[in-house]
Amino acid sequence: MEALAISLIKAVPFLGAVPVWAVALVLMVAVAAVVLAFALTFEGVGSLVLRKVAGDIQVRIGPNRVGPNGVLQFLADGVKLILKEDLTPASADRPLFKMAPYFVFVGSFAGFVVVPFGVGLIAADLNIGVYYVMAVSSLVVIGILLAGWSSNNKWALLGGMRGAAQIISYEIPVGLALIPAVMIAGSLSLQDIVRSQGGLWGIFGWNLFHNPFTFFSFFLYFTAAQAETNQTPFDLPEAESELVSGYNVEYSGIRFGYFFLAEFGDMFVVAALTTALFLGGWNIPFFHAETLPWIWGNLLSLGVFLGKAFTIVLIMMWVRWTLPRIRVDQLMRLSWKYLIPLTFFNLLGVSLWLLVFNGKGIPAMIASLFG
Amino acid sequence: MNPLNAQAIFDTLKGKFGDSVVELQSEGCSPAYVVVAPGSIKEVARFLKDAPALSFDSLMCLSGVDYKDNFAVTYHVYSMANRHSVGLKAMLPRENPSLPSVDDVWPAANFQEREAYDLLGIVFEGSKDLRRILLPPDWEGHPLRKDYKYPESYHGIKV
Amino acid sequence: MGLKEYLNDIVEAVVTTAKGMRITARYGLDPKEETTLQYPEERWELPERYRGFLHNDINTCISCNMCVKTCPMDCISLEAVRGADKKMVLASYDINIGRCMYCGLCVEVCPPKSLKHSLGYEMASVNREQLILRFVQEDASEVKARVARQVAEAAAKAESPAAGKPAPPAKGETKE
Amino acid sequence: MTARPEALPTQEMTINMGPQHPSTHGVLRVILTTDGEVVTRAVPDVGYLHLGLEKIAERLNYSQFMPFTDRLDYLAGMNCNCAWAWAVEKLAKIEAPERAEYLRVIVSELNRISSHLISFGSFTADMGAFTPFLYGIREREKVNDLFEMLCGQRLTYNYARIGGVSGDAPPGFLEKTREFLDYFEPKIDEYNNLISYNKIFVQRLANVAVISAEEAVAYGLTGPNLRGSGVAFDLRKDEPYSVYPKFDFNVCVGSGERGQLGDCFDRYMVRINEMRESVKILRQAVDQIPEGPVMAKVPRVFKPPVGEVYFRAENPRGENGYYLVSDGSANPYRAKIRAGSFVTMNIFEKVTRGLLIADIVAVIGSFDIILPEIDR
Repeated sequence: MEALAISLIKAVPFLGAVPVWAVALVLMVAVAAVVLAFALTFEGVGSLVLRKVAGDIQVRIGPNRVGPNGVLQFLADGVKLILKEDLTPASADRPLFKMAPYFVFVGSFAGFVVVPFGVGLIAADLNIGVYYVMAVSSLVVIGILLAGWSSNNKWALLGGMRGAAQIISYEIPVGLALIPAVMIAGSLSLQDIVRSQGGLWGIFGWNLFHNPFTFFSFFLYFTAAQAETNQTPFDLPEAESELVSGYNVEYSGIRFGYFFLAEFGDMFVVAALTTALFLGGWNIPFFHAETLPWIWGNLLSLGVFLGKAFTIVLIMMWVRWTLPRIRVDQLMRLSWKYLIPLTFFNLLGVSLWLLVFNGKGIPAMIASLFG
Repeated sequence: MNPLNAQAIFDTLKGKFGDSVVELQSEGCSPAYVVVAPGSIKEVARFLKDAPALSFDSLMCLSGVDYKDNFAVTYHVYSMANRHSVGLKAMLPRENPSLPSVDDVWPAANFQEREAYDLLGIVFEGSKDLRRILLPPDWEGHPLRKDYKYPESYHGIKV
Repeated sequence: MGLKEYLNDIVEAVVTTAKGMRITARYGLDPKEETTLQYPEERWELPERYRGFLHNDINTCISCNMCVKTCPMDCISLEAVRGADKKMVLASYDINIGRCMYCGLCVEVCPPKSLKHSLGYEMASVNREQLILRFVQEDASEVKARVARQVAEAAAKAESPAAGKPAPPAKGETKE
Repeated sequence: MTARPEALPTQEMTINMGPQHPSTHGVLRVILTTDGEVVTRAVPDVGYLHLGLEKIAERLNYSQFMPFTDRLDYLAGMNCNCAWAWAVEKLAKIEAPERAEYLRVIVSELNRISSHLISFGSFTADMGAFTPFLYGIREREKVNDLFEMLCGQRLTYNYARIGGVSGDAPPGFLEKTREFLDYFEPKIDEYNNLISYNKIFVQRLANVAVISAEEAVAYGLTGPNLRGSGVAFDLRKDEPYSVYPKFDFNVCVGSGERGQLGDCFDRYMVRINEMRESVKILRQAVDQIPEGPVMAKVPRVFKPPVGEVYFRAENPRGENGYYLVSDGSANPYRAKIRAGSFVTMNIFEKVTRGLLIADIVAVIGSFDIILPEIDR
């Protein structure tokens, strides 16, 4: 950001007197605003799409009354959430109760910062990008736990406890399933990881096809990430048919809205990470996005990235409307007995592969066979 | 599988329990029922369940009836093994109707006994858990009695 | 748990999930499978026997009280007075459709088949008064007074030797 | 399921599940005592929907009570209607014409299908998969359309009459029934593929709340819940009434295919398989139905002789018995209703000990209880 600020000061003459940090700060706020706008839009549209997908799958229509074909439904929902009374239960722990939704929302939103939307479209290309995402998404645990505890409601408490146990358990397989991509790229920066998948017409360079182990890694990550973000087969903290609504049962109005937005935010972050780490990120097939003019390169790569990410989101919705919910002991078993051993096995496999074949993937080997 | 008719069941019971088994009523009744002295209902029930020729292992229905002069508890029992059924009836006095509970013979009796207690005020002695079941615990009276007076209000709410 | 079982579990989970997802995808992608009826715009066709609101044709009603007696919910109230020609004249015929459970027993027992289920089913209202269907438009006391007058007139006529034949039958008070 | 070290003393927690809870199928209240998520005691508290039907029956005559039987089990109103009619006919020794009996069997079996569909749907919804619920509802709507055609209502049918049924099948009804059967039969396989054998679903249900055959009989379980424990007892076969002996069908019993015999999965599968058997019965009934009247001669003021009768019919939720005491007047002197769900709740406390909260939901769903039948 500092570098950008300096170049901006150099390019625009009348900024000469302004200190660098001020320009950088303004830029940061601007970028954050853009990302927030994107996140909120996605969360709104996502909720609409979710309901439409649900309608299609469940042989009904879905929302279709607000605006043409129901496309403005999310605005109506948003307005409703904002206008509704924000209740606090009399016996709740008020400060914690009020604070909890922000933790959840911030935890989900902060993940957007390192999402590589395009060649140059990234709010902050951190050199520890992958671990940054994992770290901030853990903030959600605190929010869920606080919400469950402070509501002073037994269902909420159970939901909060389930949420904490679940998210902490699934951090491990999520982290381990991500490492293969990091190892192949040799970097934790998401931009580097995406760039490393650029070769071979932009499709076969994907980590997904790099070797059999990364292929499985993709599915393991997808499953574990579903669980980490409380999506349906693993939505135990909410579990509306068991815990009524789980940790957010006492929330209403905009505070409930934060939980709601965070859920969709998490969904996108997971989809974006999947795309960036396994599906080639913003790499345009048959082109090198970096060689195109700045504006075209960015637009095209943004389109490609969003297309892939939204496909993943759709698949998540599809899974959500198909599968029943897993039980709490089975959830733990799935994590500790299935996902963690399998991700370790995969990690071992990928490391050996990289060692033995000198970092080359199968497509690259085939390509080198044909010259 | 060896189904017995009501007369045979009555004869068996009469032979075993003598005067405790009063009579067999089959006129207009289906299934025919055996009138049993209320005090010995539990022994009769135990015998009905355990005797291999009878083996009435399933209690279909337990109902209390208010016959104006007295109460009755009717047990309709069925044998899954022998595929025969019979009714048992214990006539109780109108004042303080009570008889032994059969819920350790047929666990199925528990809820139905509670229901009879709740709606008719018949006390089942030795029941595992005799509480009101359908009505609130503080409800007054037993609505299925023929002389039941409908209350005006319940906790200040007009009924 | 053996390794075979372990792997079997994983395979089974994946296969059954895929099977289920294929079915949901088919329904999701096939627009013909939608079954929702957009209610106020679209309605389903009601069968002939549909039991909607009750309607009494008071021109043919003979005030026999059968419907009142047979109604398990006591939702019909009927008031009738004997007219000048010895026939019953309806003074009021009200059906409280807030209590009615549309069982159709009253329709079955109606001797002249004047009471029928209509096809109507939409009558949301904000107070319970509006849920009482009144079939005799006149006020009950007015009807009674009028019938009493007619009866008195007929009696007067019958007494006077000039009038040899009975009074014309009192017309049903009908303006449905 | 959970071994807890005794060295860690923890406080038990009392949770009120219901009367407003999404998965208690109405207003059932279960007072849970839990140790974390493990239920140490679950006491059902019923009666929130007490209708006083038995008291109502005493002040109405036999035919007036017919519409109230719809409310007894609102998902299987036809079955309750017919059972009441059969019970009163047994008391008064009336025989309904054969065509009426066939129609009663047809509507009973159709209603059994639609009731099992709701059971299937709400059960899967309780397990967290909402989609199958709507598929079930979709098929149920088609059954409701048939009923609407036949008797004019979609939920509270009031179709059976003492001595027959209220109306003959309208033209096209039998054809539409056949069409529905052709449409519906493949759907059962679809349900199985979609959810029944789904790994997660099976895992949720297998070995949960196992009821042995002896326990099931002793606790008076009936219907699919009894058969789920492996007891092949079906009133339609073992105490045949109406024209059921003329039809060829199997009694579905649990097989313990995914766990112990008598677990939630067995009870669920019995219902799924029973829909197939109902289709089988329906096909035969629709083909064999004779011509003729649909009402026997019953005097308008109907007074059965003095007597006492216990009649039970196989309803979707188990045995629906009516114990009728007649004193010769037009009103029943006493009408005791024995409902499957009510007796089933008796075993609830016993089987739920040591389960997880999520399993409580599964048990309630697998018992397929309905509250007006419990509370009456």
